[in-house]
Amino acid sequence: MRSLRRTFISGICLAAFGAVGCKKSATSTSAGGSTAADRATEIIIGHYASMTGSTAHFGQDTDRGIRLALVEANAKGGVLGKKLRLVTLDDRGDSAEAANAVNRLIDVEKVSAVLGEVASSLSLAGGRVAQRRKIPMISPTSTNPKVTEVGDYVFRVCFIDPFQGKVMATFAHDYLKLTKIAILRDVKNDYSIGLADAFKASFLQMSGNVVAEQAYSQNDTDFSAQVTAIRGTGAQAIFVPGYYSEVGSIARTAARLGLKIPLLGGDGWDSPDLFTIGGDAINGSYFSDHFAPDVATDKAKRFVASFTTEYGQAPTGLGALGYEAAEVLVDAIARAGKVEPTAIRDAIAHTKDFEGVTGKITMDAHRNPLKSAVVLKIEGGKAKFETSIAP
Amino acid sequence: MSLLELRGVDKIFGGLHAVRGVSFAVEKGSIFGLIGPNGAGKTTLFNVITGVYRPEHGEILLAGKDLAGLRPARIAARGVARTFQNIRIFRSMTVAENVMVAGHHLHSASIADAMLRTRRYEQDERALGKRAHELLEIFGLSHLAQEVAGSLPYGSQRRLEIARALMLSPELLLLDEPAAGMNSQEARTLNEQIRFLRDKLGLTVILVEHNMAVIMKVCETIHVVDHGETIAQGNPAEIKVNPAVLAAYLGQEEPNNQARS
Amino acid sequence: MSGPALELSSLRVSYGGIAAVKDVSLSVQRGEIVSLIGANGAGKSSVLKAIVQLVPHAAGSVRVLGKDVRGLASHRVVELGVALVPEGRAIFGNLSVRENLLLGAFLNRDAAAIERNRARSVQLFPRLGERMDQNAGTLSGGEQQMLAIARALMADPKLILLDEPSLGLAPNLVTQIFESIVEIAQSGITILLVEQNTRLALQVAQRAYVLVTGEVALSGESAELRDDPRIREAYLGEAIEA
Amino acid sequence: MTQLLQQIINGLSLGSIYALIALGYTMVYGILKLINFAHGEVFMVGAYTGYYSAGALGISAYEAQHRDFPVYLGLIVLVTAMATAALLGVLIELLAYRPVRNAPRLTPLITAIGVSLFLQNAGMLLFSPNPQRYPAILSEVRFEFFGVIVTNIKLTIFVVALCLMLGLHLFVQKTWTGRAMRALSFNIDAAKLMGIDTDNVIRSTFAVGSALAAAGGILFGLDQITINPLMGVLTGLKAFVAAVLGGIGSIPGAVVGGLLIGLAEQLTAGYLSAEYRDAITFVILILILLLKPEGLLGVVRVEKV
Amino acid sequence: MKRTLLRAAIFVAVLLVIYGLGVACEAGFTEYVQRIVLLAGINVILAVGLNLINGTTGQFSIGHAGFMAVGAYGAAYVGVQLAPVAHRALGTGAVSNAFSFNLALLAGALFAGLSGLIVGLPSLRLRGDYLAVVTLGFGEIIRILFNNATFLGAATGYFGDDPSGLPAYTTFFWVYAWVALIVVLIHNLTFSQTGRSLTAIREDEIAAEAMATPTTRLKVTAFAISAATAGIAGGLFAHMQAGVRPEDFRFEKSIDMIVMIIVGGLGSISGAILGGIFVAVSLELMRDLQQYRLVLYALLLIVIMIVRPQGLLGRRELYQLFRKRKAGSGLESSR
Repeated sequence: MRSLRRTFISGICLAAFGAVGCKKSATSTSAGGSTAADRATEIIIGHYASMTGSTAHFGQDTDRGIRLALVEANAKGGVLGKKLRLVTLDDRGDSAEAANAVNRLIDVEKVSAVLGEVASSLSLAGGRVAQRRKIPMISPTSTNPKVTEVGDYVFRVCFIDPFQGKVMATFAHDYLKLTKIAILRDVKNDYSIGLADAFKASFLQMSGNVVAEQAYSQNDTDFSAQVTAIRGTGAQAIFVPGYYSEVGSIARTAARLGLKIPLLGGDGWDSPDLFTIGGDAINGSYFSDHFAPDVATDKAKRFVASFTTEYGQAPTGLGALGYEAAEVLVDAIARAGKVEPTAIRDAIAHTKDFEGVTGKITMDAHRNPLKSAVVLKIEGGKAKFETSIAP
Repeated sequence: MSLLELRGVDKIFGGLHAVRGVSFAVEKGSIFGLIGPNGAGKTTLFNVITGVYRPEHGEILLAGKDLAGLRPARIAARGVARTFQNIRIFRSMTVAENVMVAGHHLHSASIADAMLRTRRYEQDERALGKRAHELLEIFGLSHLAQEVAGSLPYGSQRRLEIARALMLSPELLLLDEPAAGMNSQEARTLNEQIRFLRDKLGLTVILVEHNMAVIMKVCETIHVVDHGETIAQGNPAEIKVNPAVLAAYLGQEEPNNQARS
Repeated sequence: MSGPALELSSLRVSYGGIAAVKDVSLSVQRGEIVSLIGANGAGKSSVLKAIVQLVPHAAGSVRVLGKDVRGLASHRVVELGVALVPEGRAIFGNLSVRENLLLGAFLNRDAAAIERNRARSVQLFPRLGERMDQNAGTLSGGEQQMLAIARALMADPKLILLDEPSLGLAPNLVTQIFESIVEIAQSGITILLVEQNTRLALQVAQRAYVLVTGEVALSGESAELRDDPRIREAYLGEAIEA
Repeated sequence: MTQLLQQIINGLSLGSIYALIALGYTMVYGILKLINFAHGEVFMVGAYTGYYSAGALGISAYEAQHRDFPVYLGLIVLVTAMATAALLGVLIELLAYRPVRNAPRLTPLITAIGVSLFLQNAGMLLFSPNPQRYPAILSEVRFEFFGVIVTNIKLTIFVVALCLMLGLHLFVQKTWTGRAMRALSFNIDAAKLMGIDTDNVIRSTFAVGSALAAAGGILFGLDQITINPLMGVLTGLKAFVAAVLGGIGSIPGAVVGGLLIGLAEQLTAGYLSAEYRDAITFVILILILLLKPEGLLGVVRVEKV
Repeated sequence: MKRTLLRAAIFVAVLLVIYGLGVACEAGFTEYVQRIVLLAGINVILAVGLNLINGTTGQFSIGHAGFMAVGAYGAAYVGVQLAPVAHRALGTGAVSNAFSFNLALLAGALFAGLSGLIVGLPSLRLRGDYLAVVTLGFGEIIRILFNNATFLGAATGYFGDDPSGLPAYTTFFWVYAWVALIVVLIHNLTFSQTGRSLTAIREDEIAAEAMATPTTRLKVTAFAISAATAGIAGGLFAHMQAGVRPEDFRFEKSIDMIVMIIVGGLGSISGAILGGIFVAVSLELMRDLQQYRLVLYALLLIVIMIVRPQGLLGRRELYQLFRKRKAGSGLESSR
């Protein structure tokens, strides 16, 4: 009898726990299902992201950018006379959860459009759902070409790997006149792999030499083995198409081991953390990005300022692209004239010369943005415009 | 030929010579007592015979065939069943299940048969259940067949352990202190049951026991070990008066003490 | 402080519902050596473990040096001034002999006392003196038993519980150990001795209790028990009489 | 040759950090037979405590002015982190392990995994998931010998790790608590019979192990430049493997195991591929458990039947 | 003959019921809820399979995500290779899809079972927590291998050749047909001579050996079956997700599986079923707690272990809960 009772009590405990979960969600400001009345006065935008897990910082960065864009749009009176509301759901970096989250955004939160994810493989998982359900989705930062191939409802606002890879290969070969380059890629990160592959293909085509290929995994902290191995190869630069979180450490490790060659990278570098972590060691390195802070448009400067006021720190590239994706979406909704997914999709597809924070955006037929890239040089803890490359 | 023969068995743990050069032979159909004071190495000998420990030296022959290097399960399958000093029944399983576990040789159905519940599986299962109930009947446990074994009183657990061992249809049964914790009434019943095993089921029994009433009554031959070494072997009457045995059990006279008559 | 050093009344100890000690009452007066004898499995060790609360008792009471120990943590019972030399010695095989002795003095860290007790150990068991810095795991069985007893003495206990000190030892060593037990008792320490070697146990003890399947079957002066045929019966069963 | 030497030096410094963490695993396992999965997270919390206490002591001002952080302040940071981690270790033991101490052996294992997950995620909430640059508690000075570069940070790691390990050795060999720990790891009941308060000794074990992990955390931060809330996961696992490799329960074993794992990892990353640097640890784990489960310096124990 | 007919009838009836439920599910629920229902089914397969070794046999694996990964990749890869063959032979209809899908699942199960065998053979000599750590290690090694297997898409994952990914074959019908099949098979296995032997190994390996139980062979068999089951779940998962990626099979996934079986009760099949559903639903209910979700989840795990380490049902099955309990039954107290 006693154990039966205990079974019962534990059951109640579990039920109570579940109830707490539900209750919290009901009172949470960001989510909890929306009523028809809400939808009459609101446009609901969904965001799915890794708010927990080993890529939580990427998800949280992006979410801040998106949130800021919507707050600003609401401050200007919203769109079509309605306020915008953001619902963010966590997918803990798991593709099953990403697909769950997108389904939930569509079925429970009744969103009109979806933003997300950072990782291409997760955007693929979520994008397939959005495509099937015919809800437009814009990925802020997934660079793998396959993402938008999922279907006509999936867009992005970032570079694709072949483009950016070619930009940096051209820069290294034609501008810096380098012939021997080492590649250090993050094998846990499809962005890094894709960019490294694209760079390598272009650079080899320009008859450059890739003298060493080393790898690390996201969240690694020790890079001394890789740097030591590169040290003996005579490389003139290292292409490190990773994220700022590791690149700063890599630069410092290289300096510590006496390897005085520049690092080259992509827009994943864009974060104030790069300078705090990399310190002096990162000076003299180059990376490609969407815009240069020192020659930025007013819009970009305003964005940086308001982001810094809002969150107490400067935006990362992920934050900027999150902001940009949200802006492109808001603009499309306004042009669509109605809050209806297919209309919004069409409007996004017709985005032309949209003045975003990272530059002018025009969606091409493959739902990828036509954007120009700039190459920045890091000097004294700042990234400065070096050149612009038309690949 | 003897059913079991040990020749010069040595077992060493670290620095401890637990068994030293023990040899004996157990005739088929006999009840063989293995006694000695606590720590003399009796249980170690059981573990060596059943393959739990591997001896450093010596041979163990079952019906003339060497058991050296075989795993316990293989030795058990060859017809050597045992019970344990500190009862080792499967406590959360029912009494019937405990016994059935040992019935592999009655169960030829494959895992696939079991998963698909084929006719062959069900026949085997029925045969197994029947045999288990016969054994439980012998030990007066059949009314407890569906009880959880761990909830049984101590004496019943001991009997269950023997019933389970018999499920192997062994030729040789090793009983490790079956009477431990039993009162004299229970011990007497145990005596009868051990005799029954030999007389009616034709088993050969080796018995480790501290309860001398049991040992002296049922064993034909008694082998006495102390400090891992053989100190005597003989029939009960001989062992009772053997000075080495008395010294080992009741303690040696202190040399300077003449008090005892 | 008066009254018996140890007093058990209607002690019951069970493991998972099975009673190993059913009903044991006994007392040990200060300065006495009392033996608790009985066949294997009679519950002797369980009685000792219950006294120091290594196993909690299910019913009855245990008073050690006048104090009821129910619910006390073992180390608190030990603090009362009782030491158990467990069956199988339980020396710390990964520590040196010296360190084993030091651990015996865990509750009595006075340097002078430690040195005095260590000297007593060496005097009682000269072989320990030779092996002071040797790893205790490398000692022979007899030496380990000596060490276990010496270790128990390090805390200056008032009551020592000895569990089968003769277990697995060669006869001459057994003799030696029992001599030292008598010597220890002469120094005023109370001793409860669990032993299966009846003859020795009755030789050194003033009184004895005979345990059969968890109950006291017989008790009395050693001298009387020594010639009591029932003792033999408890060990060798009816066989001897038959 | 230069490259090999360089890899070896890097591997040894990483290995000394593993060794410091492995000591905690091995001490707890030796006594409770529990794989304290949360130990890696204690290491992480130690690193963050160092991060925040250095911040509280005004390290940013020193960095801004390119002045060296005073050594005594550095020591305060170390001690604060060690004390905080010790407290955390004791708390974990009290709240999560003590209630299940007498449960079947796998129950505490799962509880430990739960605590580990809890601390990781709580760490993300408290410290933010972003990697943080570790403050320059020690300003970097480089020495070069024939192309092999050694920094004062690496030297400090060796020295601090060595001192702590020697300290631990003395503690375990010479103090009453240390002796009691060794007694407990051999036979917990016999230890009780000596009048040892076993709960207290277990508490001390967690405290000491956790403090060493915190020291490892600070050294790790100095050496590896950044820290993040998940840093304890893999590092912890590797340190555990180091403990198993050396022979769990053996303090010198943990040191030897830590150094070997550090070396193996670094050489794999340098000469095979960094993709397999984590895999090699697990391969070593599997091999050692299959071939010599008691570890390099461990002792075989016979199971009683 | 009568028996066979009866069984066939039950079989068909069950399939019809599942089909009917599937239709009802699709009609009555949103896609979101349907997905949770599918995930719950996949979880049930995982939990029931893992329970066979962790619960019944008492051998602890905490790296089961690795076997799920092998099954997922195996089924995905084989499915992609097989589809054109099936199309040529059987046309492009549902029959052809069902054929290549289920064959792919079986292939995934085979790969997973084989890897279970490879892992199990050497490591099942180890006991308890050591075995647990080794399985963890193997799980991580498997993930790292997939992460570096370029022909399987490395970190991006494997999606077949079509940009929309693997065909979404995983429907209610197939998930629950497999759930029914696996639950029945594992149930039958557990309550058979083999199952008794596995339980005996858990209870007392030395005694089991002494009863002529081929412990190593049985343990390895159970391990392989359990891994194969995880493989089926992996294959279903891959075709629900339309792709597989290595990061989906991290240690956390193995922990999820452990949570499933300990919530319900180690050793209980119905407990595993309840646990599988519980994890699918509770993770979903807590989703918008965002950063707080996993903190709560971890706390839940700790609290369960402390308050009720034997899980909701302990070792009993659901139907035993309502049966009259025998006096002094030792089920609860035994460990």
